[in-house]
Amino acid sequence: MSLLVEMRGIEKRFPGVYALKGVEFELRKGEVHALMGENGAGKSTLMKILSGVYKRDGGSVKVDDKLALFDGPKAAQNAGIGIIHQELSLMNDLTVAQNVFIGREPRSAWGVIDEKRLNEQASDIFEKMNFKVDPTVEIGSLTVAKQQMVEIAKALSFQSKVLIMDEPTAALNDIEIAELFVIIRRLKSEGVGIIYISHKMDEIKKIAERVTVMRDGEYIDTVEAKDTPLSKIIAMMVGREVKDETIDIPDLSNAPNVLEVKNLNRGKEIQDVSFSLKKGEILGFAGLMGAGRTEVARAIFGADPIDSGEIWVNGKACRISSPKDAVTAGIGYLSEDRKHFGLALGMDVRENIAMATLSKFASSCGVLNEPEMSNVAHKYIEQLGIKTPSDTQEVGFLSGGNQQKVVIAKWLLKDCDILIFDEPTRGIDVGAKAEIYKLLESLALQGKAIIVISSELPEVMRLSHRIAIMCQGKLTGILPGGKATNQEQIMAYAAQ
Amino acid sequence: DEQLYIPLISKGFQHQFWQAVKQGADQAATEFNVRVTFEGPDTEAQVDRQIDMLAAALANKPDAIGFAALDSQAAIPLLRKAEKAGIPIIAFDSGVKSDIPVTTATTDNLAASALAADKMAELIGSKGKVAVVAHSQTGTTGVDRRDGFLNRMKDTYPNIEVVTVQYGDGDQLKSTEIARAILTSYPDLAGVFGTNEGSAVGVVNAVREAKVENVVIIGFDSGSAQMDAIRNGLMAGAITQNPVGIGYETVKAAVQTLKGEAVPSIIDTGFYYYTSKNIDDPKIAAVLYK
Amino acid sequence: MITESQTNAPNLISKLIQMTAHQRVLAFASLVVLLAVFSVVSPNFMQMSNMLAILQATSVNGVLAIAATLVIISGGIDLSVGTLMTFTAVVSGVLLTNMNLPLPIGVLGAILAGAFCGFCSGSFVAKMKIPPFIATLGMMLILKGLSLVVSDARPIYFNDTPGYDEISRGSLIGEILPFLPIPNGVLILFVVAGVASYVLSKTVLGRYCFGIGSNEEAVRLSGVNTDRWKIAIYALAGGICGIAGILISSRLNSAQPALGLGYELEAIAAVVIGGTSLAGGRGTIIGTLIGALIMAVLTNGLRVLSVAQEWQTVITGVIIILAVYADMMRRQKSK
Amino acid sequence: MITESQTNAPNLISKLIQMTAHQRVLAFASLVVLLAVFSVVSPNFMQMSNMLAILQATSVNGVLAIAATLVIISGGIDLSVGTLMTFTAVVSGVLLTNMNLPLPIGVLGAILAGAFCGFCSGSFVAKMKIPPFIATLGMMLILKGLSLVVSDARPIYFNDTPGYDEISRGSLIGEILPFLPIPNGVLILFVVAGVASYVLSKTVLGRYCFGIGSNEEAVRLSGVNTDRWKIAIYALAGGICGIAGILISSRLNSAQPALGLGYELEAIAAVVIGGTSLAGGRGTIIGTLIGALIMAVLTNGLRVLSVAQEWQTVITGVIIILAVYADMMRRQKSK
Ligand SMILES: Nc1ncnc2c1ncn2[C@@H]1O[C@H](COP(=O)(O)OP(=O)(O)OP(=O)(O)O)[C@@H](O)[C@H]1O
Ligand SMILES: Nc1ncnc2c1ncn2[C@@H]1O[C@H](COP(=O)(O)OP(=O)(O)OP(=O)(O)O)[C@@H](O)[C@H]1O
Ligand SMILES: [Mg+2]
Ligand SMILES: [Mg+2]
Repeated sequence: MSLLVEMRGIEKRFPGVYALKGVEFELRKGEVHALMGENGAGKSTLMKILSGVYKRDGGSVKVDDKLALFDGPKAAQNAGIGIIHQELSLMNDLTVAQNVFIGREPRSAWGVIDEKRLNEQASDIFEKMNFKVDPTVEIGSLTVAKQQMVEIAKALSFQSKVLIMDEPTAALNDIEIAELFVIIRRLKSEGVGIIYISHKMDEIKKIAERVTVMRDGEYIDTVEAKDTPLSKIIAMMVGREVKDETIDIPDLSNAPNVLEVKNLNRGKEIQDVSFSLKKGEILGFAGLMGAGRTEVARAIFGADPIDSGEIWVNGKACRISSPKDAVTAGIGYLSEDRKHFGLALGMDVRENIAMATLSKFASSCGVLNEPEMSNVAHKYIEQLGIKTPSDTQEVGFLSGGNQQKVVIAKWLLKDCDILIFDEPTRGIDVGAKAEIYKLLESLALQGKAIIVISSELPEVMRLSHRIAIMCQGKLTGILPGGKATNQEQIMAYAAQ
Repeated sequence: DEQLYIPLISKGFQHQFWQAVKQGADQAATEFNVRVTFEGPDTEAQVDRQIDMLAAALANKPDAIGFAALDSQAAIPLLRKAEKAGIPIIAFDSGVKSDIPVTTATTDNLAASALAADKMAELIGSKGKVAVVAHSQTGTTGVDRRDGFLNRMKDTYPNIEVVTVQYGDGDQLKSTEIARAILTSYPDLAGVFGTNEGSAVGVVNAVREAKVENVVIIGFDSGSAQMDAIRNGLMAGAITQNPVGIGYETVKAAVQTLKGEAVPSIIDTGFYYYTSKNIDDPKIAAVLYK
Repeated sequence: MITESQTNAPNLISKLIQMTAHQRVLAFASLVVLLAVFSVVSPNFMQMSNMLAILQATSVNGVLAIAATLVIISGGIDLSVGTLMTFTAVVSGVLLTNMNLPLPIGVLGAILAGAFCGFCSGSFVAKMKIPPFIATLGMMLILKGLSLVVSDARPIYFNDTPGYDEISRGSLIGEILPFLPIPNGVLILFVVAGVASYVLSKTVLGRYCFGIGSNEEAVRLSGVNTDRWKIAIYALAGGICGIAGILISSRLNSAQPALGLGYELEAIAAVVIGGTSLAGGRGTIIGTLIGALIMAVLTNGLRVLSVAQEWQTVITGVIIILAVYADMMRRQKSK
Repeated sequence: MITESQTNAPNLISKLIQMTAHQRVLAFASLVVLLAVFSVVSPNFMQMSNMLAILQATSVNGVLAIAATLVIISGGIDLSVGTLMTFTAVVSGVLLTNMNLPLPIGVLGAILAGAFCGFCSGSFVAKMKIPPFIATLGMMLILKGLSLVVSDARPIYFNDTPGYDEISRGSLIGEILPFLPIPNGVLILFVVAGVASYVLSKTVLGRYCFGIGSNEEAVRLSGVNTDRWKIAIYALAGGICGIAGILISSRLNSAQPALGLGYELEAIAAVVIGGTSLAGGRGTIIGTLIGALIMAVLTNGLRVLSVAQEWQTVITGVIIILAVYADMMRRQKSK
């Protein structure tokens, strides 16, 4: 059986980081090969080397048994390697279709672009994926989820024989994931080799033939997916057993309401949403993409202006017209889009963790106590297992999951009474997920009130004391959490 | 060879007037076999840049310095320093409020533009509206030429109204636009005075573009565009100083001072009014630059 | 003005106007307001001759601004437009007057010289990875000096090149429609604008210009040789500056080696007033055109009112801020 | 120069130097090279008196560049630094000469005036959401005009304010160490630099400055009132321009109302040469200081070599590009 890709003894160093230590990887024709590992294990780096983004420091790459020395993305493309990068890389000012075909526009001799054909070709691809989006809208105006789907469409349009998918489903929910798997299976049948990276363990069993596991930049092993239990794969990733035991829901019947949202309205995206949140409660928000959960969160947090509605905190109505007001009222919001709304990528880990609490570290005349900042930063680097050479490493150089952990640290440090987490575990590995679940639960026990927005139903059900479901901007129902509710019931409300 | 080194710090560099001064200085340099350098800031506003130039010049331990002060006081500390070091200063174009300069090679801008006013009055029959396109609102030459003209009009020609003074930085294009705007707002304008080459040529361009007749234009300085305009009658006439002479006299005075010869405390290089009639007189032609 | 020029290039202008609407370049409104106010305040303002004066005043800065727009949309900045214009003017002077070559060669030479200098700036930026600000600042100084060197610090006159001044002063339209003596300089401005906005909106170059300005890395990762395209953009801009060089030298019937400093700011101002973002990725030529017109109308209007010059500057500053503010407000609303 | 000033503020400078190393502002190397070359080529270059002249020449542009650095790091740009300097100079002239108030009031007045203008620009940017380029361009024009209005377009002399010129020309250090007559202007430059880099690296304001420049929305969503901080940054920068105004007017012993146009470009150039990114989010004061010194050394050196002025400009352009290129190369390597 011929190998599409063969990577041997791959080495990669970054300043202060030994990212890849002799990694092995191979890919067969028509196979889906999962690449697993904790945050910072080196998965994306390995794939960036295969796709010509990074130059390797050592080792060999063969494509179709031919030695491949890619001097850039173009070379890799020509060799038939396509990639969906973990971080969205889109031109926000261009339209969807223009993004998909950048560099490959249908054009006349004089370089004049045939915009009509461009849009048609884009529509065709979206049809095939049965993903509904207008190819002529600016991509910047779409949600993360939709943007991710466009990235996938773009990668498909190359019709490459090797397709790398670096956490394609991190921003997607079950329905879109199902669509994606249909596509993947079709590609398989066409003989395309697919490298699949994800932290959603259940997906592995669904589509992967083989699994290669990395840890701390080292190659651990490659195993057959069907006859290896998940627990074993996880153990290989993390190096220890991860057990995630749930605690039973506390009785909050006579706990006070800390947050009451009354008849919130904002355009089509939020329509007459009302709910309340109790002290010590974890309220899950479920819904399909575009349901408007993020909008509700942003509205409560004062990030977007609202048309009408009231927000009561601790029984008092309060005017929240800016995030500053919200934070003063004790509300914190972790955005679903860390790159744009969560992090100052150019600044270091310490500064990002302290961003919401700087004044706490400052003397009366505004001078910062940096040692103190470092101590605190280290506390969270320990607690969340953030993989970084130091607390003064630029956040931009961290792996995706570790960046997400930094944002979480920021809000944990802020210590608000009401925390809104929008897709908190997006791109975070199993081990860390379990840690974060425990954290949220302990926070709730300490009497904090928490809202968790997640597109992963299991996560919502795992965490929530109550589950609010949204559909097209309306709050369609609130169900009890834990064992009391099953997926079908939720979906019934989500897709009304 | 111990060639004498005499740097000239001027008020400007790119403008034709200063290039003509440079030309004169270079003539003298070859004639007296001395080394001359010529520097000036981009605009007549950059007083501090001129000071830096003076400082750099002093660092080279020159034998004498020619200096056209942008500000009559700002440079005095450095000039004192030069005096202490026994470096004679020759002021040119406009003076310094101090007795340090051995002499000043200059022309009286006030008197020169007063003459322009007289000629203007003569040509428009001592009545009507006139405008001024000046090249600097703050630079000494600009201010003197403007005020010389305005004062003479005020004092001697009550029936002439100077309707507006606008400043084009001696930039031909800008001056053109300004002049066109002025022509628009004063359809009955009798004459325009341009206070340096750029301003004057700008006025000429504007009149040509707007195709207006019988507006009397009086210019300042020379340069072939202006001289053509005078020859073909678009411009009635212009005042010319003797920039080449200024440059020449400055260097000459420096050399004489270094030789220990006496020099007059003021070297007036004079100014002339020229028209299509006398433009080719040797006396005039000698002081005009192309 | 738009209405006037409609007569000569109706479809072009109507296209431009559509684009305006499309791109919400609402600076347009401010322009109309300005025109209205001035015509009320001064009877002399709203005359054909003065409108033509304004258009002509726009022509040079407008063309420069168009060049700057291309570079700015691609996420860069070009400080050398002013001195590059001067340099190309000097080049054509040398070719035509000093070397007595035929007129077309002078024009071509100027444009090529401009394109070459743009090519250099582009290479500094793309290949040597020098920030555009520095690369073009350096180029600005180099060209400022070279103009003086090449011209021997003297203006070069085009007296022995009959018809050179016609390039900008003459009026082809005027010959056809005597009642509408729009100077060729203005005509050229609109043609350049038309071509530029066509290139931007319809060609690969334009597409990559927006793409690179929006997210260069993403474009590169899509396998586009961004360096080459960046160089192309700067070269194109340089060529356009060459055209500006022809315009100004033909209007002054001479190449003025000292001219051009400070023109870059005016050009960039026109671009930004026209709604193009200095961050790159968004912008329109029509917007720039309007920006340039706003500035020209403003300066001309205040001069026609013969406001004291120091106050002219103050008012200009205030109005530029207000114009852009109005624009911002409308964008907010329309969001 | 660094070594000279070590004598007066050793720990400050050593801190600055650490930061240099830390921030890899390798323009420093280019500076050293320049100094070396010039001293070899011209015997007159490396004299104490000339070094002092260079420092003196740096002082004003250096202080302006520091102001610009703050704004640029926060992701903005300030074109008004030059005319703001002039305006503050005029203000102190009016207070001291026209109103005969005591010297401290003049100094304070200038700085406050500067801070106020900065506050306005900041409000335009933060509250009215006007692009910094336009807001400060408008401010630049407004102040250019106002300086002429307030001063009646005449220089204001400080002859009746004894000691005013000492502010920049005198030398406190010289009185203590006669062999080292560093002018106070230079002293002030280094003090301002020290304070500014302390503020940037150690205070909340500095942190938000970088944060806003790096990702304003993320900072806002962290519950920070970014608008207020932005205004504060512009106001601080304005105040620093006020100091520059004092420096230049005391050096010229007069407030020159027409001065200052084009100085903004030089200031920004110094900032960028010093390795600060116009995109915002990264930069150092020490880098800016070095950038300003490079420019001053270059200009002075070429003059001391008495290179023809037109060639001075050309060479300056070339060397600026090369200096930044060298810097880039080293960064690449160190990556
Ligand atoms: N450009 C860079 N500069 C410095 N360090 C880097 C860079 N890119 C990655 N790293 C480091 O290399 C290691 C591997 O990063 P990588 O992104 O490959 O991890 P990953 O397996 O993709 O993690 P995740 O699951 O969170 O995406 C991490 O420690 C990261 O901090
Ligand atoms: N940045 C944006 N610009 C314009 N429209 C947006 C933006 N973000 C979201 N929307 C729109 O708001 C609606 C809800 O957004 P969003 O999809 O984030 O809700 P959600 O329930 O949080 O879904 P998810 O978080 O799973 O993506 C959708 O119609 C989406 O298109
Ligand atoms: Mg990754
Ligand atoms: Mg969401």
